[in-house]
Amino acid sequence: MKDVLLTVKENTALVSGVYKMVLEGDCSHITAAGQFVNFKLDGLYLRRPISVCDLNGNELTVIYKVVGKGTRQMSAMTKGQQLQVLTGLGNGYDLAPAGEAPLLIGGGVGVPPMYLLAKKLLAEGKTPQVILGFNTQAEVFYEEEFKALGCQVTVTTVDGSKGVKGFVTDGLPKAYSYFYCCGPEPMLKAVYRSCTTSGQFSFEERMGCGFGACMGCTCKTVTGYKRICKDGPVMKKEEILWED
Amino acid sequence: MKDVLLTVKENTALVSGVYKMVLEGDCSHITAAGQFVNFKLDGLYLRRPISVCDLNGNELTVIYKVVGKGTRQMSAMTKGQQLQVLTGLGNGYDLAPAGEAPLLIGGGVGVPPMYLLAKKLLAEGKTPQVILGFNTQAEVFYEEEFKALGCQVTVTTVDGSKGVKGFVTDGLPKAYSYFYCCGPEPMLKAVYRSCTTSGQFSFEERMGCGFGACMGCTCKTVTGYKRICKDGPVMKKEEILWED
Amino acid sequence: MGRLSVTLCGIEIDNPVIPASGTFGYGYEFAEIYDINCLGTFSFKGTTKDPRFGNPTPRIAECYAGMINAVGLQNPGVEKVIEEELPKLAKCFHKPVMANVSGFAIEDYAYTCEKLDKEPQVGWLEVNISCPNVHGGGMTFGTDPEQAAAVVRAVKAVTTKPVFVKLTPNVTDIVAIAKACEAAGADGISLINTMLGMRIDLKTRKPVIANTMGGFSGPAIFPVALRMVYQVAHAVKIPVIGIGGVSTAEDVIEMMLAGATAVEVGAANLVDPMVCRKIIEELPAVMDTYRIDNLKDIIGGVR
Amino acid sequence: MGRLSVTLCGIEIDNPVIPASGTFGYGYEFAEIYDINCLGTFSFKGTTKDPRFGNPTPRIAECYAGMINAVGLQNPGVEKVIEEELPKLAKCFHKPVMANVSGFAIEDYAYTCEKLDKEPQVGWLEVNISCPNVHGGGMTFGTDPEQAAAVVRAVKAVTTKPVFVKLTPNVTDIVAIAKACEAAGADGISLINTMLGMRIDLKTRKPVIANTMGGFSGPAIFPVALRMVYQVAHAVKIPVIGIGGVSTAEDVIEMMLAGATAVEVGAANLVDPMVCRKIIEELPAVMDTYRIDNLKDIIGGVR
Ligand SMILES: Cc1cc2nc3c(=O)[nH]c(=O)nc-3n(C[C@H](O)[C@H](O)[C@H](O)COP(=O)(O)OP(=O)(O)OC[C@H]3O[C@@H](n4cnc5c(N)ncnc54)[C@H](O)[C@@H]3O)c2cc1C
Ligand SMILES: Cc1cc2nc3c(=O)[nH]c(=O)nc-3n(C[C@H](O)[C@H](O)[C@H](O)COP(=O)(O)OP(=O)(O)OC[C@H]3O[C@@H](n4cnc5c(N)ncnc54)[C@H](O)[C@@H]3O)c2cc1C
Ligand SMILES: Cc1cc2nc3c(=O)[nH]c(=O)nc-3n(C[C@H](O)[C@H](O)[C@H](O)COP(=O)(O)O)c2cc1C
Ligand SMILES: Cc1cc2nc3c(=O)[nH]c(=O)nc-3n(C[C@H](O)[C@H](O)[C@H](O)COP(=O)(O)O)c2cc1C
Ligand code: FES
Ligand code: FES
Repeated sequence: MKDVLLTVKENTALVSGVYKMVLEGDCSHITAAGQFVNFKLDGLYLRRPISVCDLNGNELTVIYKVVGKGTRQMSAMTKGQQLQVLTGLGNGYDLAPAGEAPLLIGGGVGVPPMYLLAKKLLAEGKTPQVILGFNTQAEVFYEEEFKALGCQVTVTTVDGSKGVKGFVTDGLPKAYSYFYCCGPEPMLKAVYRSCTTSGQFSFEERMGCGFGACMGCTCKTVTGYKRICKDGPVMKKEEILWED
Repeated sequence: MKDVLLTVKENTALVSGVYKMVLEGDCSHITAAGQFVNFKLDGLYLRRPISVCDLNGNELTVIYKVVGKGTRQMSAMTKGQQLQVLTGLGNGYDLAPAGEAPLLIGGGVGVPPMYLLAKKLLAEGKTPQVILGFNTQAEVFYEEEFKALGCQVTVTTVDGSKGVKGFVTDGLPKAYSYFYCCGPEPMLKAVYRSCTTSGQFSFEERMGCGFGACMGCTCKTVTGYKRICKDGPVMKKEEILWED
Repeated sequence: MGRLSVTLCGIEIDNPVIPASGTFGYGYEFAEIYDINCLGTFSFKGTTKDPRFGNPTPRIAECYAGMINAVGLQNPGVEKVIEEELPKLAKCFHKPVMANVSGFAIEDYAYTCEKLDKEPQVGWLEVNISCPNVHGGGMTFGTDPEQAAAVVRAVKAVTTKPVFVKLTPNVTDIVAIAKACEAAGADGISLINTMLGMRIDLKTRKPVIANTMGGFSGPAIFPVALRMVYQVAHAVKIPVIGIGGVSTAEDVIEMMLAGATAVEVGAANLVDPMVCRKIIEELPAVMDTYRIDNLKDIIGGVR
Repeated sequence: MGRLSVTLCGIEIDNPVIPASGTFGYGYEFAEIYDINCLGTFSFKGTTKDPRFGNPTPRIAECYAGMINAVGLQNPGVEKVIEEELPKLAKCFHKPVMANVSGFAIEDYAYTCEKLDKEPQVGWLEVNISCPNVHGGGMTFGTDPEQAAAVVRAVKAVTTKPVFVKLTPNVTDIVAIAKACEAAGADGISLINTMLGMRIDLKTRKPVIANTMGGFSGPAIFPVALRMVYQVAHAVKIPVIGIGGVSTAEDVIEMMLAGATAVEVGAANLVDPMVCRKIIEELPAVMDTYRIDNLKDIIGGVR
């Protein structure tokens, strides 16, 4: 974990309401896919947690959806502006159990962390298969980017306007060695029920600190209480206790 | 009174800790020398009142001293930045009783409003005489600017490092038709005691609104309670009741 | 009626946005900059039996996300208000107005309310019980259910118009005070008044406020105000006006969801004199965003 | 001793900057990013007799200039704290630490304090009486002078170390509570704990906090905290620790001028994990600006 000043290099809309921001600076504390960073924004008291989407040396890419004040403020930022960012937060995905052909499942703004994960898995010689779930064609992003990595990509849309009609669980391949999943909670639950292998899920919660100090984000797991920000956001399928 | 968005054209240090800022935009509601404007600054709840120093059509000049958060923030602003400013506040100086050779007395950051006042008086064919009071030579500003207008200027410094040694009251000319005065309260009191003619004083107070709504700045005068922001900041010598 | 209108004790107002007492004078200062008839109504400057200069200056201190004021109820006294201020007000505002009343003894409240009750433009009385009771050892009327109720009874005995009681938040149990006021006959509850706060000037090492302490308000107090509105609205049957830090259309909606029938906007008027008009103008679009057809429908609508 | 050092009930600390309970865990999370031995001390996570999961999530809501938390005293219980947390703490922090204790019955407080009192690294006990009394109808211990005093007496009977009582600000008369604690034997007063606040999510129309309400803290509450510190410090003879919104070296000085012997920094640690170190580093320069030679000299120095 390190609090650093990053400079905006690029900040562009991918699709309506979803932006890609590339930042430059000391990213040395980011060590795994599935970690997140926490943005300090002017006039807002708490930081805003956003997942690492890509990392190239000093260059960090995040993808975020405008849902409120903070993300709206981020969307208005321009090249050259500086942001205070707490980097290298959370555990990130464990690559060890991936197997040969792991399945990466991302829904909406759960897609971004899958990108760095795919790169890391490819670097280890694995063959990641990717499912990207969206509501409708107009919301689809990063399909080409995953393809460019050499991944096999299935897009699902709830309204069927693109790819497979339905939820990510309607696009599951016949075979996969393991799975990694990030997206809204109903999606996580559906994947939990549908997937036949073991896997890892990434969770979200309202956070006070993002680095394990406040107990604001605790959840119950099979192995005891865990802080989503520090002991997570990635949890193994086997340790999850759904609350409701 | 009008709330307008002004653009910084220039923001430079005149002397250490004292800045001149030129702003461009709709200044149509500023009608008199001695009026002030009220700056909205990021992250600070209340606005910051600053006197009008000069006005040329769409161009407003203010001079301010860095004394706290707000003025520090202003000093860091650069050309092109925009500021929300409530313009045309306060009554301003009444030129009518000036006479032929009025005396303009400014101390420290009480100097700025005298500049537009001098210009207005010159435009009416008067011969303003100007006394500018400072602590020491290094703090002196705007002497040349007043001279360039064609005013006769006396500078006083408390330590005698420039001009007349002492207070503004040590630089009083033998004859003047009327006086206008702006500066720290002890100076106003000294002038009140020393001046032989009638005149006008400009006051400062911590303000909630700056436009007469909150009663935050009320003082007692001979003619009743007055709000410094709306019924002032300029008061006639005859109506003043000193508090202590 | 419009999708913004609400009814406050039988009087329908075009929208729930009400400038709060002490931040809007008697209206005419603001009428210079916009037509204040767009407001639901407004609560005029706290009026007392006798004229008051108020406290010495400085009366204002800045805080993070708010301010402290210690104006001390400067006002010309009820007679002058009726003679001079209300006629000026009537020229620029043509709707029922809310008469805010303060006092330092129960008889003061009754005296002032009785007079203002007779003024045709006064639609509601808003009785501010945050003042110290000079006959009761200086303890604030609004910190004791018994004393609060006594003020309400005295005022109700001499008035015909709806009476809102304005509560101070500086109490352990706001619900007990609100219930006591309801039982004593109050027609509505306004809350909150300012929180007691203080700042010290590091340069002079003196309190910024001449009077040492003062009333803290602005966005900083919104979560406390919202909580009290929620608690009180769920405990009483009379309408609640939500006050405290309201500065945006979103804040209005949040207060109404918590249980407010209308809201008052205080300190925000001082920083942005146009803020109430802006809020009213922005409300329809913000309502659309949150799928609210009619503001009446969301009062107390928190799940 | 240094110009920053102060004495807290006989224990000299290098500086008056103390991370507040609940925002600094048991220290080791922060020790990963800086050497926490630069701190005066710190108050560890509120510890109870039995282990507690705390409240359901969401436990956090953002506010203007602050936040609401409803963590609900999540902690592993005093036994585990002593067995597991204190040894980890001892590895990264080598000064006396402040043990923050909560409870829901008087016996709980006594039980937990008695255990922690025996731990050599514990320098002070800080007894948080903002919790509801399960045997007393759920009313918070800290809202009633009698109940507050009863907790203090029970704790003092079983401990040898200085006991600070941490007060809730959600009361009408903070001075009465503080005086009752002093009379009951408290060695110092910590104030304030969080203010009861609430936010509603406009999209879901539900309270943001699963538990509906929570504790509001951050810069927004500073003026209220400062006022209470001023009132209490002028009414009691025991030292006061000033808490509430402190985020900068200037805030520390303002709190000390109001009467605080030391200050705690809460929510600010969550937003900027380095903040306490920064404050300590900035203090000397800020003291120079305001011509303060020694922090000890300004305690209660407001004029
Ligand atoms: C570990 C983690 C990783 C995330 N990664 C991404 C990402 O890569 N891309 C992306 O678009 N979003 C991501 N989110 C969600 C993102 O944090 C929120 O959308 C964002 O904080 C909303 O801020 P706002 O000011 O726009 O919204 P507001 O609603 O105005 O925010 C108000 C408060 O609620 C919090 N909040 C609101 N929504 C969420 C949420 N879903 N999760 C946690 N806190 C929330 C905010 O942080 C803030 O404190 C992530 C969340 C977490 C916890
Ligand atoms: C009518 C009027 C005209 C002014 N004209 C000028 C000018 O032309 N040039 C100039 O340098 N200064 C002028 N001042 C003083 C200027 O307003 C303050 O220096 C400024 O507000 C300080 O803000 P800050 O954030 O830097 O200081 P801080 O001390 O951080 O401010 C804290 C609060 O105190 C208020 N405050 C602090 N000092 C003063 C003061 N002297 N008068 C009123 N409020 C104060 C601030 O507005 C703010 O609300 C004028 C003041 C008034 C009332
Ligand atoms: C400058 C000022 C003066 C006030 N005067 C009064 C008053 O006379 N009577 C009253 O009931 N409340 C008065 N108040 C309290 C406000 O009406 C309101 O209850 C409080 O400020 C909280 O709202 P806010 O956070 O929107 O400011 C005053 C507030 C301010 C800021
Ligand atoms: C996340 C969080 C958890 C807290 N937990 C405790 C606690 O366990 N015990 C306690 O006495 N105070 C607790 N507090 C209160 C703080 O110690 C402090 O009194 C309060 O937050 C005011 O300070 P601040 O404004 O600097 O945050 C907690 C505060 C926060 C924000
Ligand atoms: S957000 Fe603070 S512990 Fe997770
Ligand atoms: S500052 Fe509000 S009336 Fe003058």
